[in-house]
Amino acid sequence: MTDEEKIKQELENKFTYLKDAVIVKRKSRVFAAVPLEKFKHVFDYAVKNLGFDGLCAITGLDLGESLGVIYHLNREGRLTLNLTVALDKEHPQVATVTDYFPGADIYEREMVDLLGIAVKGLATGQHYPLPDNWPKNDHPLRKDWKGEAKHA
Amino acid sequence: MHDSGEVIIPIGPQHPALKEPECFLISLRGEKITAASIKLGYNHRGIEKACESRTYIQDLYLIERICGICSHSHSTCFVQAVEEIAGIEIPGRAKYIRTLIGELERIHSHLLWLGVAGHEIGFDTLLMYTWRDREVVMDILASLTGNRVNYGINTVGGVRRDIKPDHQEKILKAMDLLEERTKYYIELGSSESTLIKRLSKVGMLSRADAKNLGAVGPTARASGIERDVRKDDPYAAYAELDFKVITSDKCDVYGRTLVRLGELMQSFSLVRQVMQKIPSGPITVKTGRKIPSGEAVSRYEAPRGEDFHYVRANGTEMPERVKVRAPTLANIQAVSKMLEDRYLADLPIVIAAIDPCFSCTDRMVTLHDQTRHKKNTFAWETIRRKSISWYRQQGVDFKALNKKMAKLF
Amino acid sequence: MWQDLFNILVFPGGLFLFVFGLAAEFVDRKLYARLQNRAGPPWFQPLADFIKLIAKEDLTPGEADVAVFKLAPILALAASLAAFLYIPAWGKRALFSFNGDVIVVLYLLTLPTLAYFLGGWYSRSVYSMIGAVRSLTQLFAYEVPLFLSILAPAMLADTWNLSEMVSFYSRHPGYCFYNIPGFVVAVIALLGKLEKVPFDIPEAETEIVAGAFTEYGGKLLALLKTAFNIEMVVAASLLAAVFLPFGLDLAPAALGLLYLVRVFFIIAIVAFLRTLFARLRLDQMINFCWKYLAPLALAQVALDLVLKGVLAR
Amino acid sequence: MSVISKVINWSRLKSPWVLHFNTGACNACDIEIIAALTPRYDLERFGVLLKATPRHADIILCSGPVTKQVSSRLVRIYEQMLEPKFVVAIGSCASSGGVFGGCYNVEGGIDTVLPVAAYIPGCPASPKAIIDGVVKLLTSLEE
Repeated sequence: MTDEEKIKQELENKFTYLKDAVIVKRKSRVFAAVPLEKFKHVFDYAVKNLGFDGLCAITGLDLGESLGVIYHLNREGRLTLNLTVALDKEHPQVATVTDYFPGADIYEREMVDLLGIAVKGLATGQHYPLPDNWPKNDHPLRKDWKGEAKHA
Repeated sequence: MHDSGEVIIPIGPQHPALKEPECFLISLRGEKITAASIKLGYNHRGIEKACESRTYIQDLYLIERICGICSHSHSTCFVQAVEEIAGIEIPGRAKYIRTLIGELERIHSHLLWLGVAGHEIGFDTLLMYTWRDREVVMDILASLTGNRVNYGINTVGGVRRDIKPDHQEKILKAMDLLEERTKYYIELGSSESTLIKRLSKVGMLSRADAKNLGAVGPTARASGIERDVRKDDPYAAYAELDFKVITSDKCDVYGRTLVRLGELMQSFSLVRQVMQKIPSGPITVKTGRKIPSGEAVSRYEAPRGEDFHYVRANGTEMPERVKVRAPTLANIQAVSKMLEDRYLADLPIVIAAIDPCFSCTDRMVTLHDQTRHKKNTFAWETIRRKSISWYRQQGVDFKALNKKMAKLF
Repeated sequence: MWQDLFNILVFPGGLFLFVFGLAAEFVDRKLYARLQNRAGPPWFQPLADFIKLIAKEDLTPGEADVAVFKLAPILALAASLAAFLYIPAWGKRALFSFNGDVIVVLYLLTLPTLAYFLGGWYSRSVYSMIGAVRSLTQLFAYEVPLFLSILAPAMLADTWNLSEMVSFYSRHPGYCFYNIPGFVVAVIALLGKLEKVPFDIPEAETEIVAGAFTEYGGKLLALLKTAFNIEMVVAASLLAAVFLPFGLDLAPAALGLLYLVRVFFIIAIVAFLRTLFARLRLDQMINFCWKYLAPLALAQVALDLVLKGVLAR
Repeated sequence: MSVISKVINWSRLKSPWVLHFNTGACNACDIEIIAALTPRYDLERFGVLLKATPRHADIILCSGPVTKQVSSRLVRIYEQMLEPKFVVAIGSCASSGGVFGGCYNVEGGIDTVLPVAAYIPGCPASPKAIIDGVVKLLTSLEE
């Protein structure tokens, strides 16, 4: 059995609700959709028990009806595990992962600025990447954002 | 400048690349750095948003221009993700050509870095000579792709230009020349005591910190982390090529220099292997304009470290989401760690050592004197100059070396 | 009357010095570029720069003190020009001379630096003010060694008159060799006076843009540049007269040529030195001047005093 | 044309001092400008000097599309230059906004903010093109 399948199996054994939610796309690419309320458990397990010791990036998504966040983890630089979380569009909020990876700070700030996803536990700090005087509740990466007119 | 009390110096924000403009807020007590924080986000152009309203082919050219120095890295990384979603297997020859351009780009970028690093520590002759050598690679890239910097060689399904037989000899000759030069630089780096003094124990980043802060590329490898996407998650033709991942356990700027010099040697060997093993055949496969829905993650070892792209397609001609994580963004967070307890004189070389995109010659420094509540602005060069003279005071000087090198050429 | 006017405005005053200054700038820049393995500028470059600057718009920064800002370059230019009249550039006699003119020349050569300080300070720009303070601080470091190194030969010659000094040394060319330490000190101090690498701290382009000159542009910058070039030529002439008074009994034409050779020799030394070194920091520069240059100049004074005693016996 | 204006024109042609300003470029044009200063191209032989202060410069070389944050600073720098002054847009982005045209944080080419005297195309403009462009601008001043 390959490493990818092992991870799929371990995740599915540990978390029954992940049955059929873990997909091995190709060699060293595993995707998993995780319910928001269970995310912390899965993330913790992946980092502490499955040996995922690196965070490539965090991607924020606008999926139309909902928002999404993908955490791209990797193991020893090789295998990538992508945990997708769907968020409610009205009050999108996730918990910070900076206690696992201090480097996640910048990716989370980017999500806050560009998509308006609140990150619980993220230390107050500077904006990134938008300027400080950027209007509040104005998030360019939202699909319904019509900023061109507003800023022209 | 002001020896009494704490002084905060913001460095930046004139930094042009998409993800990589930076402003370091440096708190100083005398010459010592007490704290450093980073402010990013200047010159944010909104490329990710723009990608969503352009077709895949248009995006390719836009993405190539995220960074002018590692343009091939970004475009290859993006196109790989698109091809993965579409389920396209590109021809072997195209893979080799992508590898070739990627390695040539690494050579040009590392030589450029070496010159810039020399400039930061007052070793200007190194700048002049490495940039002169760099022109050799630029010539090859220009004859292969038609452009010196943004090559535009990638397309969805392969590459746009083939290598002609007469390129072969030219490339091999240039590799021999550059290898000889690089050997000289390596000898210089391992024997010249002033260079070692100036770089050793500066900008320390322990293995654990490098891991925690998510450092990538030469910065991580110089902290003893053996990670290289080319080896770990092979793309293009790297699985069929033989090369070593260069690491160093020095954890300092000197280690990062050695790693880059070692990588130059590996790149020469890789280019030679590519020229030997390149299969014949077509260079593209035909693809439709529409890409089926799906998502893919693509990684690429750019000269500065791991480049990461996430692409989500929705079945139309345009992507739904493109996420770019440039290597400098991953590395820049380690800089404040590296600057802890260092002298102001070390600042330029520490920042340069992660190799942020270095075109900004007019990056400004604002000096905020808290005692007088007045803002003073200095060029980035002030810090550099200060650093050089500080080290000269400590007995580290490149004058003799500059002269020695001038004689050699 | 007309003769004096001609002397002051055309030869050997204004126009001649202006052209000579441009030539000196060219030699300096070309040598610098060639030593850096570059082609360097064409011969007319300084002239083209000058005309272009003269033809540019005149602009005074809003915050600047207009009177001082505009007067400073003129003061610098006038002081350098005046100093030249007392220097026996060729031959043994200067155009004007009186007992004590050595001191006057040295002070006239200090005036441009003061003018740069005033101009920079009253520009009211950060770079300019830092540059101005730096140039004044630097003045205190190099001025003493420079004065001492020039006054020592005067002591040996037992006169405060430059022309008499030159006559004395051309009668006793051997004595010049006793003054070699003084010559070395004077050349190094000259680098400070002319604000050249390694002592270009006040106008360190990469640090504080252009120091005291940052806010100057157009005509005023042209004047400043000219004052600078003339200061370079005049100071080099002074050094040539005091330390290299050889072959002064030749025919007038040969004398003129010899003068040019001597001045360009000193300018070439300056150009070489500035290729070899990198910029020092201000405190290092002051340390260097007081720790090494000033004692060396004092030693020269002592040497000359002893020599004078020996000779008098 | 009188002799004096001819002489002045000549001097302007022979002594272009430039200021480099990055308005949000991708680095490519900037490394090419620096490459133009290194021994292979050596711009000083044309009398071109890279100046650090806008007061001394005759020509401002702008690279990159003008981002929203940078445009006010660009105008300020331009205003500090003395007449006659010229703006040269280096590269496609500086000429028209290039591939970044329409991005939400980008104003467009340099000409949306300043009057541009010469456009040097290319992505990036090669050192040779930069030298050629500056020389062409100067020759056009003769008329």
